[in-house]
Amino acid sequence: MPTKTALKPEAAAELVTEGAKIMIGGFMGVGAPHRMIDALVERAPGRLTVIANDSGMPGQGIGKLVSAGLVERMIVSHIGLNPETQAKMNAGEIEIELVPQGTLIERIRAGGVGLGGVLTPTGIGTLVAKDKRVIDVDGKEFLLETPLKADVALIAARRADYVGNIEYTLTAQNFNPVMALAAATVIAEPDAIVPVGVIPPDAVRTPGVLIDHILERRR
Amino acid sequence: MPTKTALKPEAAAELVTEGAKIMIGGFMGVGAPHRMIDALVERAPGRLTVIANDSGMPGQGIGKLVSAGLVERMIVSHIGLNPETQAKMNAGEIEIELVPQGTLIERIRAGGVGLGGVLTPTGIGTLVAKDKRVIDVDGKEFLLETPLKADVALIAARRADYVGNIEYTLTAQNFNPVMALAAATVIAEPDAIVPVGVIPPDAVRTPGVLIDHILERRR
Amino acid sequence: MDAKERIARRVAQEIHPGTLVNLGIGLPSLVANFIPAEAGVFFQAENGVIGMGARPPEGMEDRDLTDAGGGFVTAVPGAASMDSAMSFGLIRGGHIDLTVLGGLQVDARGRLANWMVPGALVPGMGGAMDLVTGAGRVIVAMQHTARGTAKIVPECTLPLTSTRRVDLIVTELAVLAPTDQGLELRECMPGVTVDQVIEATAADLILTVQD
Amino acid sequence: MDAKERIARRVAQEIHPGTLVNLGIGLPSLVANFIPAEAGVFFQAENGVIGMGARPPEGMEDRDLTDAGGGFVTAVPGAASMDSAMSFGLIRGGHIDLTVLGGLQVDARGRLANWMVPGALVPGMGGAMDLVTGAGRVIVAMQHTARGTAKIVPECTLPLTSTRRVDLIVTELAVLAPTDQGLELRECMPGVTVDQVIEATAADLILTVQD
Repeated sequence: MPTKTALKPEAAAELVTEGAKIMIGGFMGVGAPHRMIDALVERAPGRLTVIANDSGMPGQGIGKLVSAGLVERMIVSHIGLNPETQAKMNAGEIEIELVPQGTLIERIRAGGVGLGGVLTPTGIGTLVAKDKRVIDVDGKEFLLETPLKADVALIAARRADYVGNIEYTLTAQNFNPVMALAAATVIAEPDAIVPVGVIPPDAVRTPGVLIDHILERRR
Repeated sequence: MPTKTALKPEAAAELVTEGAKIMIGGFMGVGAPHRMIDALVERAPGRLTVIANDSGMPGQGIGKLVSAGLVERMIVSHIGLNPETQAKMNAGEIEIELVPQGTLIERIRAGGVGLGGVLTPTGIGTLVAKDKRVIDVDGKEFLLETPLKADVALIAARRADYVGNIEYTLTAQNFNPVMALAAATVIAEPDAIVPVGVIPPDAVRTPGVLIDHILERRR
Repeated sequence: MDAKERIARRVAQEIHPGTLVNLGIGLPSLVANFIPAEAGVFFQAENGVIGMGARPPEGMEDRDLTDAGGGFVTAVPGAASMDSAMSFGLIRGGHIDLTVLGGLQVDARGRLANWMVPGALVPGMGGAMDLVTGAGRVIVAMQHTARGTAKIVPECTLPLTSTRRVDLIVTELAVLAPTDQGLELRECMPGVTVDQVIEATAADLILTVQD
Repeated sequence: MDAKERIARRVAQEIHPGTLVNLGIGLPSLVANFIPAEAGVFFQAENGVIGMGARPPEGMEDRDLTDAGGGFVTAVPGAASMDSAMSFGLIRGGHIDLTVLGGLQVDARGRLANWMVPGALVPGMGGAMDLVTGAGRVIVAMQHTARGTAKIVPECTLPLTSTRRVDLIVTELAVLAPTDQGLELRECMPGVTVDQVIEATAADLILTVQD
């Protein structure tokens, strides 16, 4: 398996083009690719669709992309901690698709593992069911939820090795391992980059085959 | 979280009753709960439905249950290495449902994580599609595959701690972590049992909440 | 004791030793303060940890270990971390014994609304819809009224979190249980009369207690 | 060189450096012997490992590390292990660049049958249906005929593994590629004539090579 390229944040940001659909790991900024987000704000590609757990907070995490006016659409489970997202939504500047968190991660997983969708009981009989197919299995109703994929996924990790094997830690895992499955280009932002063999096979949570680029070490 | 009970194999086998639906981890015997299987052969509850990757080999792994005549029905992806299973199938003594391996693990996962099913492209246009619903998503056809659950899951592991946190290794993982989600009673057969804290949080692949009993250490 | 502490203490009595519990952010998170360590209760946070412990000592916080509200936490011995797919797999799959959630409204059929006030506040549902759908038992912990307006109503006017009937409602005034027959008033909090509860509740109540 | 080695060597030429490859059990597994280590090819086994290496030294076998045929293997530096859900997630999700599988029949439309002979042999599909559905490229490596009977046929009479058109068929006689127009004869193996291939093939061939 070939060694990955270590990219500078500005070079990595070049891979996110105007109008791109991007996934960003993290849960309220925990386990989020903060250097990549800063580089994106700098490069400022507009009209982005962002798929993420939440929209961060003002001046923090994905909130920075919102503040910079780069986001046209978001598919998220929660925007409660970012009043700016709420304001932009009310002003019609950002389109928000709210998805239950467990459904969101399953939709991303479905996109990543080649499923055409999943049937979930979550959201039956609520606003979430609007315009969705309801499928009966053994007398119980489920919503048909369809896959999500992205052009680029930006994921944060504890460690990566040269071939891109990834290790996460504690609650910084969250959406990252699943998003690494679901995008055409996957860029990992690890805290540390270690030689091949340092991360043993059983500790690898995202195999290197899923990673396209690794952000260079912090200078 | 309470400490689990360490059961003797014969006590664990008591939990599998006549006619039970059981899941058994392992891939051609690798990562299979061999002591549990031996105890089941000894106790000999009949008319079992076995959900597993394969039917083992004669005299090895799940093959022992087949030889002992305890199996009425199997849901498996492969029986090629056990001519006895083939013979019993042809003689009408065992009913075999063959499921593509990737579909099998997703069906077990669906059962374990509360999904009503998944849509897979695997099997479209083949015998596997027989009697199944075909669902169109964005112009592409998928099979609706429904969840599998079991009364008891027998899983093998490298290590368990006292509260049931589980660590697997290499290709002995296979079906075990997913089966641990999908049964009313889950019995783990670890190579070693270690104090709480020895398996760090990031190394746990099956949290203890999923485990009901641990097989006592090998004597 | 303020209203929130009263609610949290009462909810704590519903939590059985050795169970796995998910506490929502805000008021429900206070419940952990009233569970003795020796009860062996494990707390799950849907952002990916089972065995969450109290806030760490000053200066020892790990930015990679927080609760679902983003606050620093610790991990107790026997803790396990996981990604969101596993975390919600456990939630939706029925592997969490109990969840305690806040509420905007609960109706006579025991249906919870807690994620959106159309035209005013749209925080989003986060993990609440999955939790209500999948947890073994659902307790709503909330103040009985909001600025004088009843939150326990005949029928939710706010968007539902789930059509599932919750198992118990605990407020600073009372403990109520939705049943097939309707909303039962199971307990009045100390010093609260049945009439006070009826007065503060817009839904009809079945009285199983008396003053 | 026997037929199997000839096939394996030819398939090996189709494998690009730095790719991730799944080799079926039996004949396809021989292909690994002809890929130089410096090509940086990683082998995946669907039972849960990426970076599978050759058989370990005698006495050093680990019963918990085998290939999909149950044979002892090693793990190369950079290997990763995983459960079956992740393994087949990678397979069905299009993350495996190439799979090489054996075949019972391939038809003029490039459809493979390799898991069942009704009334005679029912090994089951194992991972084959997912592999053919999801791998980036599918190569069938098989002997051209079975006991004198053509295996490359106008239409499969055996149950299909998938309706997907495979990308290449490599036998000891020829290399064939299913296309929109039909089955192209791309190469004859050294010493084999076009007429010999036509003779051994039940399906019509489009000739893109000449003797």
